[in-house]
Amino acid sequence: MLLIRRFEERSLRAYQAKKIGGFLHLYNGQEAVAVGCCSLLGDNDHVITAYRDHGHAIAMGMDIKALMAELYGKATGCSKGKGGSMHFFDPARNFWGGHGIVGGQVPLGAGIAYALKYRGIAGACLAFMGDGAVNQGSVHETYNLAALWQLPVVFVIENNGYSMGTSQARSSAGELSKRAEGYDMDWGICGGHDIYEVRACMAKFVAQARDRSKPAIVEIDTYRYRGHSVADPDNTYRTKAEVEEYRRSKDPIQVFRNALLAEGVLDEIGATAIDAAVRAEAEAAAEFAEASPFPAVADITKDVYWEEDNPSEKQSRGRIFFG
Amino acid sequence: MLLIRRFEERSLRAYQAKKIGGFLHLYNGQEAVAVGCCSLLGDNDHVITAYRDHGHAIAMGMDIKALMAELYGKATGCSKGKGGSMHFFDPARNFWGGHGIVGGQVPLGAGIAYALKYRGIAGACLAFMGDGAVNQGSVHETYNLAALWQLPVVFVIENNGYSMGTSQARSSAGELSKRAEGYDMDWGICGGHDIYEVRACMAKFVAQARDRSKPAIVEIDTYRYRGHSVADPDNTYRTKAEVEEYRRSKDPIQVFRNALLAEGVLDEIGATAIDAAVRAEAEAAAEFAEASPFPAVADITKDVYWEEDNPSEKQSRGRIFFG
Amino acid sequence: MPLLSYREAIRHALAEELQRDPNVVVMGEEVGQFNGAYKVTEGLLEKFGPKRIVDTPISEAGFVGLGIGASMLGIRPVIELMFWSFYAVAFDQILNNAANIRYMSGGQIHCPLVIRGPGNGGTNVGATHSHTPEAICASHPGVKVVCPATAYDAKGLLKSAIRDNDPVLFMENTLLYGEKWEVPTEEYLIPLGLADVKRPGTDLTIIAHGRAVVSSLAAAHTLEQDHGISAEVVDLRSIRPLDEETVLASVRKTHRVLLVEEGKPFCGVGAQLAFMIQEAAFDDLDAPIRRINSIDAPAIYSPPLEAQQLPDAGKIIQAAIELLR
Amino acid sequence: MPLLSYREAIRHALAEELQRDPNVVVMGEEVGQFNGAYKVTEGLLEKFGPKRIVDTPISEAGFVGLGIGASMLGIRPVIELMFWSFYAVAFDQILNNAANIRYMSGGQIHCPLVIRGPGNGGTNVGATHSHTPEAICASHPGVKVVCPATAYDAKGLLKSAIRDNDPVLFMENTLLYGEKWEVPTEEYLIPLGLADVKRPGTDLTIIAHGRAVVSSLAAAHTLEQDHGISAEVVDLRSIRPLDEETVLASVRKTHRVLLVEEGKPFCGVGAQLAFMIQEAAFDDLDAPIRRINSIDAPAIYSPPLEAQQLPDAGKIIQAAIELLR
Ligand SMILES: Cc1ncc(C[n+]2csc(CCOP(=O)(O)OP(=O)(O)O)c2C)c(N)n1
Ligand SMILES: Cc1ncc(C[n+]2csc(CCOP(=O)(O)OP(=O)(O)O)c2C)c(N)n1
Ligand SMILES: [Mg+2]
Ligand SMILES: [Mg+2]
Repeated sequence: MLLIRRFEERSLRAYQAKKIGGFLHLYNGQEAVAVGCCSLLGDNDHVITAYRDHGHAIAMGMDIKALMAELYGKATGCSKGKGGSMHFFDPARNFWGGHGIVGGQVPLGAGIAYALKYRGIAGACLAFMGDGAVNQGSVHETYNLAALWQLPVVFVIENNGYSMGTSQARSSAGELSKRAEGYDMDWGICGGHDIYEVRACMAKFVAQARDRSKPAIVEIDTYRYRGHSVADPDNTYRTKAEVEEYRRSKDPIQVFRNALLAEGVLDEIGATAIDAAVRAEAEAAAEFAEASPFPAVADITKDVYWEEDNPSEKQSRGRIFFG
Repeated sequence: MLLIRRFEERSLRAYQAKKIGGFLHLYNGQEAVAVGCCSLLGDNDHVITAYRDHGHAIAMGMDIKALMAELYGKATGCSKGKGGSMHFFDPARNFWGGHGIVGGQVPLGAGIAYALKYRGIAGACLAFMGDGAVNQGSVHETYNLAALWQLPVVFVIENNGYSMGTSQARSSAGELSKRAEGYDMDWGICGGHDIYEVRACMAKFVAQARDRSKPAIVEIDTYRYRGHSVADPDNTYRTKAEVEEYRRSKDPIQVFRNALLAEGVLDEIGATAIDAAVRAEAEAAAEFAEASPFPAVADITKDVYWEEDNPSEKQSRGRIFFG
Repeated sequence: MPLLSYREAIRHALAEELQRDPNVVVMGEEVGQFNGAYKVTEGLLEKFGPKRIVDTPISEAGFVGLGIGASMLGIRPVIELMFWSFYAVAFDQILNNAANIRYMSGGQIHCPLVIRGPGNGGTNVGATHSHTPEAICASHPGVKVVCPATAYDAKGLLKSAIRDNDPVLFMENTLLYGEKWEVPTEEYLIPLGLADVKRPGTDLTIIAHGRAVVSSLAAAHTLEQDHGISAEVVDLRSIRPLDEETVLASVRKTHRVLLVEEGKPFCGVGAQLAFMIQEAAFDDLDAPIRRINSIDAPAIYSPPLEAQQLPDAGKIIQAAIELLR
Repeated sequence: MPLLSYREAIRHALAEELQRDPNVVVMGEEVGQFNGAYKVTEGLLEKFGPKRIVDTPISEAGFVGLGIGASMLGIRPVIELMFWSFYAVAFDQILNNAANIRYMSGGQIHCPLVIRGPGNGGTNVGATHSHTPEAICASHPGVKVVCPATAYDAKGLLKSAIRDNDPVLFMENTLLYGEKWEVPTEEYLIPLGLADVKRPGTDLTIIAHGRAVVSSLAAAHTLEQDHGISAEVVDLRSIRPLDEETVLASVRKTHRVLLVEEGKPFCGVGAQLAFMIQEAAFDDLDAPIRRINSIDAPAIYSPPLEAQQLPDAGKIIQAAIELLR
């Protein structure tokens, strides 16, 4: 969680210094959701999420050097500078992105689960989405498919209360996770600021998916500290006091830190040392990104077609890029 | 109901005689649904439906001459031969089609309701769809919009048990109308073979929509006698016995006829006379269609743009059709 | 060689690839128990069982997206759209996800996926069911687009498409399903992106794809017989990749070009070809390039009128004669 | 004349039409309380209230379809897509329903609807967010497609679009929102389908739309200053209807054509123009028509690379010089 936080703080500075283009959607405040969920996963479990993907990528073990370089648009980035903040990918670590179209990743998550079931692999796929995404048609079509075919997928709604500037009440009728009942699916709901609570709630659904190929919808209540993206001035739809109150009483990192201190697993000195190490790691990532080269113009037309990237196995003929 | 039945029987013969092209989706067996629902509507109420639209069109008072001519692809057809069986329209009678893309008409239905509410008109819109349509994303998006904005729309699911060759159990998880709960919407369910039952069930929801702008989902169980379309050999997904059993015990026209006879409102002689009149009307429609001219080639590019059809009010310049 | 219908040829391609590779899965609306809306998949459920032949609900965005996700893990879905027109509700999944994921992931992912079904007008089913989306789809880098005109081509191209590691959009034609052509019994593949000179000629080049090839061949025959005009008919077979070489070789031979296409004219395949030809062979052209498309309006229902809305041999003959004037 | 940004010009057009016609409703994601993702609609909620300025859930197919339905009853929705790229999830509603209902109903219905928002690349938001759908949309008869290049044009064209009784797809550009142009305070309308010669010239014709006009004008300036080349810049402004007359008049004057377009090349607007020009003005062309498009790959994220993926003044200058060789 701390690594996510520090990574993002560093990336924010880079954005402000105009080292990063496009959008930067920070995950600040939501860290316990990704870390809690992903900490439950084994080698055969998979994750897919939306554009607010830094937390999930790091929780799945991606190297923050490659992530920072991606933000900088460098050739050393995890997506070779082609994806940017919204499109982190690391299939080798079972992390399938990072998707920009709201709801668009959800059918893909069911497809990953479909592949696992087809292959007879005891694994599950977590398909994350925001509270605003639940009103996309593709999400509902996927709910039905997952329930009908009993796919090993857990739909995780990270309910941070807002889709951009729209509160849940202004975008959605009814309760989000309860929509599961319309498809005869299991559902759950829990707080997202306490990683223990996230793990306790999710463990059952992940196990059900993995072991009995039972899909579910889980809503995890959370909060983001920053605006929708760094470009959002965040002054039209919620009060500063609301943000401060969450940060004060429910910050997932503070809550976890305090728990570990109380448990005696961690002491102040240890905590400070971890923080320093993590900050240094984030700084090193920025240095790595800074020092890395941009892609070449010729790279623009690479990674489009598998076949063009594997010329020795190319079967097709004719012209595939046009001018 | 009888007019619908005889109209369709006549159109089937015309189809078999190759007078009609494309698809012909018959409504045989479902007549009490359209007639029951539409009989509740007043001047400010509106209807939109899918491609199985003959019943709704006739229930809304459309002239079957224009309908038959439409099937024949004649210029005198209700859509000037441009729409065909799936695309009957008569906005003057508050009938907004006749739509071929499964689920595609449902947002339009909410839009009609939106317009009524915007204008302060005390009316409702009935948006009909099949049991297979409920799994289209657009339908769910519309459920949420209708509930969120409390639009005066009643979504009517005509559940005839099958979407083409797929039984409800093979296409949908959960109960269809109960999905309303996920959006905090009212819902109802009733049998569709008895027009009294349809009216009794729908009356409340139509009134709620019209008077209090409250949306609802109503599932009406019904059955179609013919294959999905006339082209469907209907031999893979249900038994002949199943069809015959419905026809024998639940035929909506027989049920209504028997009720009227029992009530003494109708006697055998009257019933026979009505049937003869209706058959003659269907036959006259076919003759009208037969005698009508086809559109001209020049008509192909008419009715595309309002502006091209109203040259005296044309504001734009340049070329709008290409070759 | 035995005669096989276009429908059977596609079915054989599916069956052979299902047999060859356990990762191949056929899915779509009514492909299994119902035997396919156009009976292309008839008998496959019986032969391969419900794990390999999967009936879906009416949720094109959902099951296309699901197929994309599964393909990322090595499943090779062959998804039937009952009509290509229904791509409209799955547009985002096809042209954002399938087309872009390889790119956005920096080449880490690929989607070995085929989406197939009929993509044509001419069957009197109205505007919403008669789209011809090859130009639109092919305008997106990341996908391949194939439009076979014969049973022979359909089989060989579909087998290549299924073995291809990129998303291939395979557009068939309901009006051809029942037509028969010679198809060898031995296995064969046709590479994507290889055009086929279906009839050699010297006076003009007719370029077409899909059913327009059939009309063009009929026209070429009459042109020869009745007018002494020798038309070369080039069948593109694949829109992306596009065999520009074969096209240009023909243009350099005949110096006159007629483009025939059942799709709408604005920004159609013919527009792209016209740009390419005039750019690459400006001095070889003895006359402006002409083209025939579907008349530029939504597809009309009325059967005799829809026949007139589409290109046919008569229009092609007339245009060819004018072009040679 | 006062200077107004492209964003403000659009906002003024919306405000004036909201004021003029009580049936005009602005709807879309974040258009109200949030003041618009790109602040185009800033202040409109405060001024016109929530009945006229409507925030929607993230359900593009749903609210576009709803807008179409409402338009059939005379409401005049002006729907914002936060990005035109999101048309992909509403494709069926826009290009099947809005485009076809008039036709399928035999002219009984019309849809006085505007869908607007930014439809451009160049902002480093990746492949899924950088679509330029003008060619694709304009290939569908039944809709009109407009792409303004300046604040002046944006205002005049949007007002016409809102008063138009056909569905108008209005494509703006985020990179222009902050740019300023002279805009009169008095009301004015610009008819759809009227191209604008933004700079007269004699040596070649550059045809462009949207932001490519701005790059073309910059290039034309340098061409004149540094190379003594006089380039005429024709701004199409509207893709459908298309002002072929103005284009052809320019071609007949200069005899050389360079097409510049930020969209992808395959079946792009330039392809259509090339076909049309060679057909109508074959003998007027002294050289092949050339074009510059975005490099044919999904939009890359990396900021310096995306800048190179798109056409810019440098590429235009180079192509113009080559064209005159
Ligand atoms: C189909 C589509 N519509 C709109 C957008 C623009 N958009 C990006 S994020 C967002 C809000 C999503 O909110 P939510 O799902 O709650 O996720 P959060 O940002 O809170 O993590 C919107 C409207 C988009 N990317 N895709
Ligand atoms: C988006 C879309 N997908 C598929 C089809 C093909 N199709 C037409 S009707 C139909 C079955 C619909 O079943 P249901 O909604 O139950 O209506 P019913 O035919 O029973 O009246 C299908 C699959 C279509 N028209 N549109
Ligand atoms: Mg949210
Ligand atoms: Mg049904």
